[in-house]
Amino acid sequence: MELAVHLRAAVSLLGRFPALAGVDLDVAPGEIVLIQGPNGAGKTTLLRACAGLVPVVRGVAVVLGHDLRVDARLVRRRVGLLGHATFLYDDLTVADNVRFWSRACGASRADADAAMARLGLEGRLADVVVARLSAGQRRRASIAAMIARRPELWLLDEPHAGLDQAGRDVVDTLVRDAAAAGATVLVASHELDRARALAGRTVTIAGGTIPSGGTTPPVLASGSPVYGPRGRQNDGWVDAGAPGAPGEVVGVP
Amino acid sequence: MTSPAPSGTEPSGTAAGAGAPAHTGSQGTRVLGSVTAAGLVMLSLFALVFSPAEADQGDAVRLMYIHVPTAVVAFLAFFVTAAGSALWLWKKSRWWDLVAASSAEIGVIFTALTLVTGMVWGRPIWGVYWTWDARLTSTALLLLLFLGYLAIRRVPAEPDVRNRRAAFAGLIAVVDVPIVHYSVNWWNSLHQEPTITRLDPSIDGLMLFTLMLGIVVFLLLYLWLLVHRFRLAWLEEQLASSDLAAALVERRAEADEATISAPPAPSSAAKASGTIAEASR
Amino acid sequence: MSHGGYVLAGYAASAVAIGAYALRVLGRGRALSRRVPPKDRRWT
Amino acid sequence: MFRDAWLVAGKDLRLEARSRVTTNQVAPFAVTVLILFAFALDPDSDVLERATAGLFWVAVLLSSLLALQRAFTVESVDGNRDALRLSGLEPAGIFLGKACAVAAQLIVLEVVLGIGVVVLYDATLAGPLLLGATCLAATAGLAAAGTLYGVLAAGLRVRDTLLPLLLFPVVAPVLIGGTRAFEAALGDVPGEGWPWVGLLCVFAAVYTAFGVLAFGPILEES
Repeated sequence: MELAVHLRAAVSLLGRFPALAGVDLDVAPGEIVLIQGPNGAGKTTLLRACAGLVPVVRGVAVVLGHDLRVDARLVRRRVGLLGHATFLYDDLTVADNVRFWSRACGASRADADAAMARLGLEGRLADVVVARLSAGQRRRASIAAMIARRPELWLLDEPHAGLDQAGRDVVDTLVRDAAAAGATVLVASHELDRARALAGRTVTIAGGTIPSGGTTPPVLASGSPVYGPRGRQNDGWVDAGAPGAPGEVVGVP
Repeated sequence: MTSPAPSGTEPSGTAAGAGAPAHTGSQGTRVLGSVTAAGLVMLSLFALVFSPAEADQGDAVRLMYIHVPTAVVAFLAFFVTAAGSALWLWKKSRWWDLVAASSAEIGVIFTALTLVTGMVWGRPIWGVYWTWDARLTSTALLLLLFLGYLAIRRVPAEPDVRNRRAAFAGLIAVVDVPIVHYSVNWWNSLHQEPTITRLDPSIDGLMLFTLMLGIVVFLLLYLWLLVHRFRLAWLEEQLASSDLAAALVERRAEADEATISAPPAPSSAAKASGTIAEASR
Repeated sequence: MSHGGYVLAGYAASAVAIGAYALRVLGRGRALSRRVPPKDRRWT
Repeated sequence: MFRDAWLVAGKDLRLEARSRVTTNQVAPFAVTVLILFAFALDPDSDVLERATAGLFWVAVLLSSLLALQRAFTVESVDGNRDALRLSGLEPAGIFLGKACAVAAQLIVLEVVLGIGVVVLYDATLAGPLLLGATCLAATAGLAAAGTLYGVLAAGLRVRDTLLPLLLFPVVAPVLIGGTRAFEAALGDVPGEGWPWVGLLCVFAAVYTAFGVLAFGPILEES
């Protein structure tokens, strides 16, 4: 089956800073993958690169069957990104926002209303201007706008942040349902227990790199989970380099 | 007028090694620079000594011998910028982007000089530095348009992003030039006499020769400057991309630091740097 | 020379501006060339 | 494309209806500019009367800058620029929608300023047909060029200072054309004004076409 996400030695720049310095990642359709790593490891940039928002300047990047380096535009409309920014217009109401973003991608008004209901935003709350919402409510509105689009690839950057217990449960249910329906999900989260319960496998990113050892789905899914950063110490680390270039093993002393 | 033609006799930079001279000159630019320098000396002699004073303007006419050539070069430079922008969008070759950028910078200098020499000429002849003459006004707007272009180039961004932004800014500005010219011309003709004829058509032979010489010499000067500016821009690009290779190494080293709880191992980073620098070319 | 001051001012301004620009470009070119290996400077 | 344009324009106008930045802030600013002109130019002489057309359009230009900055500020806060890129809306549609919304706000500003010059400068609005046509053509041009530069500068940290430098030289023909056409209308010689309306239409057409073609690539870049 065609992979939903296929990255090889992908490099992305923020200005001149290589936030992604060579990422290898394969994700099959319907998988839920947890991306973990310390602050500044490149989790957010990885998700944004998969969304086609940050250009991949070197390496291979194929998402949902499209080469990101050629036609990122075709990918963008099929992904849902839940980022630090909530993608809402402050001066519009919740309903205005969710309806605008869902109609923009061709979803119906009923989709928008269903999504709002799912996040508990129906009724009085729907007609409140976003600027007056609490952070958690804002987050719910953002999630509603995203799921109304029915994305095929969910890119969730700290989806649990700012939500109450009920909200987190709703997010988890939404993610499981979406994956069961065939959507692919990448989650970056520091809520490790919750996210691990959700995810089929865990991938560790550090220094803008995911070593190629951590990408083959079956090994990690079945074997003992390699959470600890020390896990790689024994393997050595294969630097894939540019596509076609002979990989060179750089031993760790 | 002085022309700092590159002298090939100077000792080359040492760090670059292998006897390669460390500057933006080459055999071709040295010849071009020498010819330009000689041309500038000749132009100065003809413009300031040999050519006669004009009947009406007196010696102020001598300013025309640099005013007209700077104007010609300025417009040519902006035409090259527009062509470079369009070709970049078409071919996506960074070569064209660098040509557009280099040419715009030279164009801004020459446009400013066109305005300065025009004003210095206008003061004795018209009695004022500035008049809302159609040509002066549209040249001033042109200068502002391309200052905007250079400003948008200077905003730091990823190269591809910056190039696209600059290419569109250049094209938007160029599209405006005919409209500006037309509207200013029209506006002007309603209120005052059409542009004062600056040189009589029945121009003295020596004066015409001097003017033509000026245009040719300034075109050579433009070409010489463009080649050097282009090479400088090329060097800047090279440095930026080699910085990328170094930055990649540094970035990946963060993973080592996270992996190994021991203090960062410089030997590992140094060893990796060779491979990654090669791989990223 | 009539209007000699204006003529000289015009020529001097042009000479200074173009000369200064050319020197700056050449100077920066020299400085940066030292940091770029010759194989990336195809004109040498 | 037109569906998307309609959607975006509707969103922007709804946003304006709720926040009322143009009516509560930009319009008073425009009137302030008119009053400042009166302070700068001796109102007792007939300078104001003779310069009415030009002052009107300078005030329009200055306030259009504010309207444009507002139109792109709402897109740059909270990652909405990214959201637009993810939305699947056609870039040409976004361009037309935003330009239409800006144009609608500019028309309102021009009406306010029109009343302003009648009341404050004692202008007589002769030749209403020519005045209206000039306003429409000039507004279309301003909105198109402004939206184009707005998106070019949006997302840059220096956008607030960069936008005027980019925009004002480009829209110089709008100022010239609008002023001459208004002078012709106010001076009751409309025949001299119509060619300028033609020029404004050309300007608007050129920048609208350019925007429809170029907005995609400009928005796609990060």
